[in-house]
Amino acid sequence: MLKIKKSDLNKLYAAIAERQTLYIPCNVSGKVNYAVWGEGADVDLSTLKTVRSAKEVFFPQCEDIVSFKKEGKNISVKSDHKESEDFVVFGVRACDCRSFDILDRVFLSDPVDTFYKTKREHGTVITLACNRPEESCFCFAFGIDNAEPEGDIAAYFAGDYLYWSPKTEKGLNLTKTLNSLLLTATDKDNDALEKEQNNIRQTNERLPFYGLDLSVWGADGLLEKFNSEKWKELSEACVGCGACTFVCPTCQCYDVRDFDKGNGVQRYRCWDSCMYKDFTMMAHGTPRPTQMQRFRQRFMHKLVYYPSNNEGIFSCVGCGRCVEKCPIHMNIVKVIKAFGGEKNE
Amino acid sequence: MQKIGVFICWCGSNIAATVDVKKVAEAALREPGVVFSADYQYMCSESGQRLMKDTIKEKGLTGVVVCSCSPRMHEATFRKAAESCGLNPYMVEIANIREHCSWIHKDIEEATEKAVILMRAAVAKVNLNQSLTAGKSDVVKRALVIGGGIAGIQTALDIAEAGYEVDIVEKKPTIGGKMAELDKTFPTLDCSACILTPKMVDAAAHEKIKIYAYSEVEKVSGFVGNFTATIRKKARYVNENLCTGCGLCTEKCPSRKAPNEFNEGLNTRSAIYIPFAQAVPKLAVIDPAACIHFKTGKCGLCEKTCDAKAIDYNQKDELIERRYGAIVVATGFNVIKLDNFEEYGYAANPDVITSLELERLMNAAGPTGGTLLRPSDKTHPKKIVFVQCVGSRGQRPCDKPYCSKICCMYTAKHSMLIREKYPDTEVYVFYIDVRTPGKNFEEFYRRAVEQYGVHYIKGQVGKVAENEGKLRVYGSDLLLNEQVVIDADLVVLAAAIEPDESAKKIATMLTTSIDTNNFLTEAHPKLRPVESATAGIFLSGVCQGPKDIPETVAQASAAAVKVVGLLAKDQITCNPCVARSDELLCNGCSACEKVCPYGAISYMDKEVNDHGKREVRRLAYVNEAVCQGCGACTVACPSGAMDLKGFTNKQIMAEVDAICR
Amino acid sequence: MTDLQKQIENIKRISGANPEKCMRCGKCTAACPNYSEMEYHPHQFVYFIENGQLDRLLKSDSAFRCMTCFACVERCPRDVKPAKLIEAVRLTLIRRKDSNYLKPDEIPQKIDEDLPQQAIVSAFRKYTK
Amino acid sequence: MSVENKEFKPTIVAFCCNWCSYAGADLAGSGRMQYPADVKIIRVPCSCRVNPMFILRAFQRGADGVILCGCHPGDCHYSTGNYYTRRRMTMLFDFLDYLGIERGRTRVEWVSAAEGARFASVMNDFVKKVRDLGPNRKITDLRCKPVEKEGE
Amino acid sequence: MQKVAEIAQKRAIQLLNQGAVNRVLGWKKGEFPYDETPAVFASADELKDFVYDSFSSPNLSKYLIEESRKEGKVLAFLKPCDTYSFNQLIKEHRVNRENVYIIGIECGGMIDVVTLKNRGAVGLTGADDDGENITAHTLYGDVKVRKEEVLLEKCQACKGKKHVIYDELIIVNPQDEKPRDRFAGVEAIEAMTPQERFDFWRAQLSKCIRCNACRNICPACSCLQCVFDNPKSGVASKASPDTFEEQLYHIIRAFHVAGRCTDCGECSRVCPQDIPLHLLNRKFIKDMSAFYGEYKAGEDSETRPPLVDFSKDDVEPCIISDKGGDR
Repeated sequence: MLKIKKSDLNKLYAAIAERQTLYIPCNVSGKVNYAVWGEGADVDLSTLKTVRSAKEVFFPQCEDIVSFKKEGKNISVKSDHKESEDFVVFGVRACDCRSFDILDRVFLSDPVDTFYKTKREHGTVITLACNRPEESCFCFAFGIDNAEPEGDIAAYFAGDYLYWSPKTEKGLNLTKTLNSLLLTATDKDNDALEKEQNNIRQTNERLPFYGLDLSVWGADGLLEKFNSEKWKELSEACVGCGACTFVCPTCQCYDVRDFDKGNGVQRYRCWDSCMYKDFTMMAHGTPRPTQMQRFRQRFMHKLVYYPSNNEGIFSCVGCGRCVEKCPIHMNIVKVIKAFGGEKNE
Repeated sequence: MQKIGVFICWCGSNIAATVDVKKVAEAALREPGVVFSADYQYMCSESGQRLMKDTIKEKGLTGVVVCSCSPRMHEATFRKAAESCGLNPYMVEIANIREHCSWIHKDIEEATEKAVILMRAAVAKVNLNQSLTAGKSDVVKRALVIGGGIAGIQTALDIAEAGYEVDIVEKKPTIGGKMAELDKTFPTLDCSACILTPKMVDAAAHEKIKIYAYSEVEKVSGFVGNFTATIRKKARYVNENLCTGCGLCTEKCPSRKAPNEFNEGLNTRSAIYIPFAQAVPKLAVIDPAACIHFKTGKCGLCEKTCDAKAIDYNQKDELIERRYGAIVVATGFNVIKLDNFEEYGYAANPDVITSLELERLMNAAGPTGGTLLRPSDKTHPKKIVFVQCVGSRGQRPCDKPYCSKICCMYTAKHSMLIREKYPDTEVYVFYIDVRTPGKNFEEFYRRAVEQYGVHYIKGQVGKVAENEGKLRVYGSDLLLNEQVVIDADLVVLAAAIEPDESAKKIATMLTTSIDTNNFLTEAHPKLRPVESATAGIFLSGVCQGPKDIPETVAQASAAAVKVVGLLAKDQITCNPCVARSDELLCNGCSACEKVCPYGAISYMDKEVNDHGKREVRRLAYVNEAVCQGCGACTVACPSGAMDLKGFTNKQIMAEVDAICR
Repeated sequence: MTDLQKQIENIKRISGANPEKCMRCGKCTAACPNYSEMEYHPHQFVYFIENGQLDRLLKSDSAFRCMTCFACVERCPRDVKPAKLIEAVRLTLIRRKDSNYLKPDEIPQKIDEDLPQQAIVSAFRKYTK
Repeated sequence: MSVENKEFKPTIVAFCCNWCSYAGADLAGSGRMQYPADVKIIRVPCSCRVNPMFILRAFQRGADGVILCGCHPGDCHYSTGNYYTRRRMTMLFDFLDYLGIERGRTRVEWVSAAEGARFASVMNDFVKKVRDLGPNRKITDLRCKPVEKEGE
Repeated sequence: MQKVAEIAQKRAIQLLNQGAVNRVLGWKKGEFPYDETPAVFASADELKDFVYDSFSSPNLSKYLIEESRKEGKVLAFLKPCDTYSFNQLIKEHRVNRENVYIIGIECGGMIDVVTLKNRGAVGLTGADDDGENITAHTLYGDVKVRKEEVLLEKCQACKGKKHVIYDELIIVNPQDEKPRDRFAGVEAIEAMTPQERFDFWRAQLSKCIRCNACRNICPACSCLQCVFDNPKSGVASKASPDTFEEQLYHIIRAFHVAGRCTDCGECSRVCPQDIPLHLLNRKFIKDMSAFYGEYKAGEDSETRPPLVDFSKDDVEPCIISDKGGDR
């Protein structure tokens, strides 16, 4: 276990950024999102939830795939795939970190998404324990420990220090380059850290969603849930925007679109939302013409389809962003509960 | 994918001297969709057109771009040529490389570069062009003439003579209009009634003409070739089928105090009346505002008198709906109100009269039986002052900015007639300019001066004041540079004329436009003077602008010819570049309807199939026969449902893209 | 621009009137109650200013004969405002400061019994500032 | 900047209504009245056909200035079209200004079919103003400017 | 507020039982004080979850497009500013007025959760509103703030407490109806230099994640298919791959709702990135009133919106280009 004084953190960022691009939550124009660190950046690690999740560093909202150029009667094709350079993403919360596993299962299984893969390979994830969980958090429902996050390096705030614990090869390699800044933690430090972690876990127990129970969800009862009458009522107020999907760390749907430059085409992919009317639009129209069907798709996918294809793992990490950002406050927790997903105590 | 041929015209040296046409032709081949390009000396020539036609056939072209002069010049030529060999004419676009390029640039390189870009934009547009077919709509073979003055009567007669039905709607109880009030007409001095009343009788007798007198057009809907008008036939309280026009009732009527409109209020008439002896239709009409029966429920003398039993106190307004292929507006004019011209003392002094009132005072059928007597004391006036341009050519709020056109001539006529009939009368005319552009007009005016000794004074009257039973007229004589004072017995004002107040209402009803003076606007001041901007609506007479009788009759006949030309067709071809609403995108919000200047957009509830979802929606519907293709609706439409054929959003954006590329 | 032109421009500016609008109807002169006292009449003021013959007006005392009754302004169908032009000519003369203009105390002697009250009052108003 | 400005050839899109301004441009041509070749005219039936989208599109694709020409108010061939144009464009232009986009890049001018000389002088003036402003960077799509993209 | 909610609930049950209405559109209780969801209640039993308090911010008007086309009558609770949206929808023929029974409901201002949290209420689990102050209960203790300070932007710029359309009213505490100044924010931006304005909007708009929440919540954006979703429109796009797209989307959206936007403030409320979108719409509102005469969209259901109207002596667009100052 290593440590660094909070007041020295800027030096740490600078040291990382000297070698690699560093993505870190920054306050830009009043909102905290992942941004590339630079001198004078307004780093904000106290805000628990960035608006957009950390997935954007591996799976950006827009990404050029290929371009076509037309000259005379010839068309030339150019791939826009580039091998990524090494980079670091700092301050990833436990939930967001788990979301990478969920994305990996989609993008790294056959056929492999090379755009995603290169970024995963070159990215080092530094996670951060959540000292002050909030009312919308329910990561514990998915077995995530927000006091002991995963990642290449796990970091924790306690007292005046940031504690630093490399967990993987990548983490160790990065740590090596920062040796001059990092001190070794003492037993006293370990005690303080443990105390802080216990604090976090105790806070969790006081959270409103602590009783959330997903045992009724998963691969079983697919048709029964699909045909349930409850979807109508749940989806009634949904306005069909993509706020929930775009702040979600696990949503991985994208659309491939062409930008017509007049004498050529830039093909790019961009996040899509299953809540949109034109999601998976085909020549004959959309397979899910009503908002209820689209709404159901989103939650069935997270809580039923994905687990049934992935050993029961849910495609939700309980970050609670959608709980806070939905314009009409319909959210996955309400869906879970509507089907009996609450422990009766 | 289109197969586009690009033809670059040299226009002799007009284009070729400044634009490297070969280079443009080469560049064209690099554009998407282009399969052929050529340059030619004169594309518009017979052989140039042949080149285009042959290539269309040989290469199976689906689109053509001609880089040449302005489309305003030869677009129609090239489209016709394309059509003649089976290509839809709307698959042809013009790149204007003459007026917009070769003629304004000197540098060959620069001009060529620009020509390439203009060509590229045209190609980009043609790539998205679609064949357009003009819609057709049936023509109802009947015309409506609004207004039964000389203009309306002449138009109706001409249309009827050509064999088409025509209805005249006149708001007064008789047709005839202002001309019926006139005594003599210039420059021939023939009797107005003698030339007008036979026409009125002709109109009434014509089997193709139906006269709705004492009626008003209440509502008009529809479009060229297919209008529907609602006509309100006001209650006469006299059964028109029974009334013989004998006039006995009018003699017996005890209420005799209503001002006589026909005599400009210079005398009175009975409550039941026939406007004048030669009225058409010659039927009595009850003025309920003056009738004792309507006011008190008593009297009923007319009913008792009428042997034909034509009186019907319970008659109600009747609404008649009729369909028409064309509408002619002939609503005529009125003399302006002179209440605001206190310098002339019109309101204060009965011996200050308008020229129209003078017409009645000199008319044998007028209140004085044709003897000129001044209104106040019924004596012969010995000194008469005419004042020109009263309310015309001015810029005060009470003035009209235009020249009323007819005053100079009728004043010459009046002064001449007075001098002839009463040689002991002195006549003075204050004028600013004497305007006599017309056949025999100047000669006529000179006769007044030379033969009849009328005193023309170049100057204007500043004040008319009563002075010991006379009218003291203060005027200026600019040629003498003196102020002149004349003690006159009668002052006659040549008051300005203005469009009848109904013109504004009717213009709105017909969605045609009026100018700031409420004259109806013609479609083009030179080339389409008798048509309004709205298809199927024509203009006749003074409603379009001040006119004398011969001009009015000429325009009336011209309007009739236009109407006949329209009615002669069984169907009319519409402009294919019209707006179209995409049913699946239309929200039914009415924004487009609100901005349409032609009322071409209406809404209907219709069932649509939106990708399997069936529902009834409120949808915009464009009447292609009415739409003129301006595109105002396309921008008002937020959902992009409304688009303009021939100038679609995507076509214009493709042009933009090509230019900016 | 010559001196005269400048003066004319200035007169147009002061008066806010536009002599070009005149259509030469003479109604101003016809309406003028003090016509007989003036060498040049309202329509001539308009015409001379438009024609560049301002010097003729400046040499005359007509500008001071105008009683500013505004009958001409009121009557003018073209909104030329002759009295305003006359007023501006008068101002031009006054501003020359060579004392060739009518003095206020001379006015009572020149007043005609038949002059309209309105004209006297407005002249009085004008010269007792 | 000054060096750049000398060589800077702006791209200018002019939307002209068919009945007045396009004819005015034709007349300018017939009169051989010079104006810069930077101006490219797109013919539309009426100025009211011009959707704000087209104007933004032009900027996106790299236009440095967009000018919209129509009949004088009151003279519209379709009687009222340009009145709507006037409102729409006043609104749009003030909005672009509000977003910090240079106001000199947009303009509406009323040019009648008889005003060939005016058409030319309007274009000369507009091109000059746009040249002074330099290339459009604030409201353009970098994807449409490959050279600049690589340069940056 | 508590009392208003009770009366509303009672009245809704009454109307349902009488058969005067078939459904009730209102707000439904959530997990926290702030996560109320618009909901349609079909029975007295369902109405026990009805809630109305200072977190009932969603504007229910837009739901009436769908609801009023269904069979039977729907009772809708509309706050004063929501009634403007409803009127505007009537003007655009988007709702069937006969099928809606409107109860205008008193509004004491709605709370902005984001501001409340920024004021220290992190981990918010409950809140009490005494009209003056809000006491927020959080995982980490209570926070007390003045209500005025944590109101939603739309309430800080309240249009007034007058309902412009309703069938009946529920008002317990009548309040002063003076509209507040709405244009200070716009004026502040207008006062900046062009470069400052550009930088301001660049910074704000580049936060946009194109989630379309602003558009989909907007009662004026009621198009069946938005031009940005329509592949045939030529401008469709799902994301903003370039800064231009961010500008385009927000310019066109603001232009499309210009003259129709009632300034209900929902766009700014729902923006996950807190972009002050109301400043775009209000610029149009301000300009239109300045150039074409005072106009409030939704004040009635007949007046023509300024952009589908004209007057012959309207200002010329050159008043913008000739404004002077820094280009």
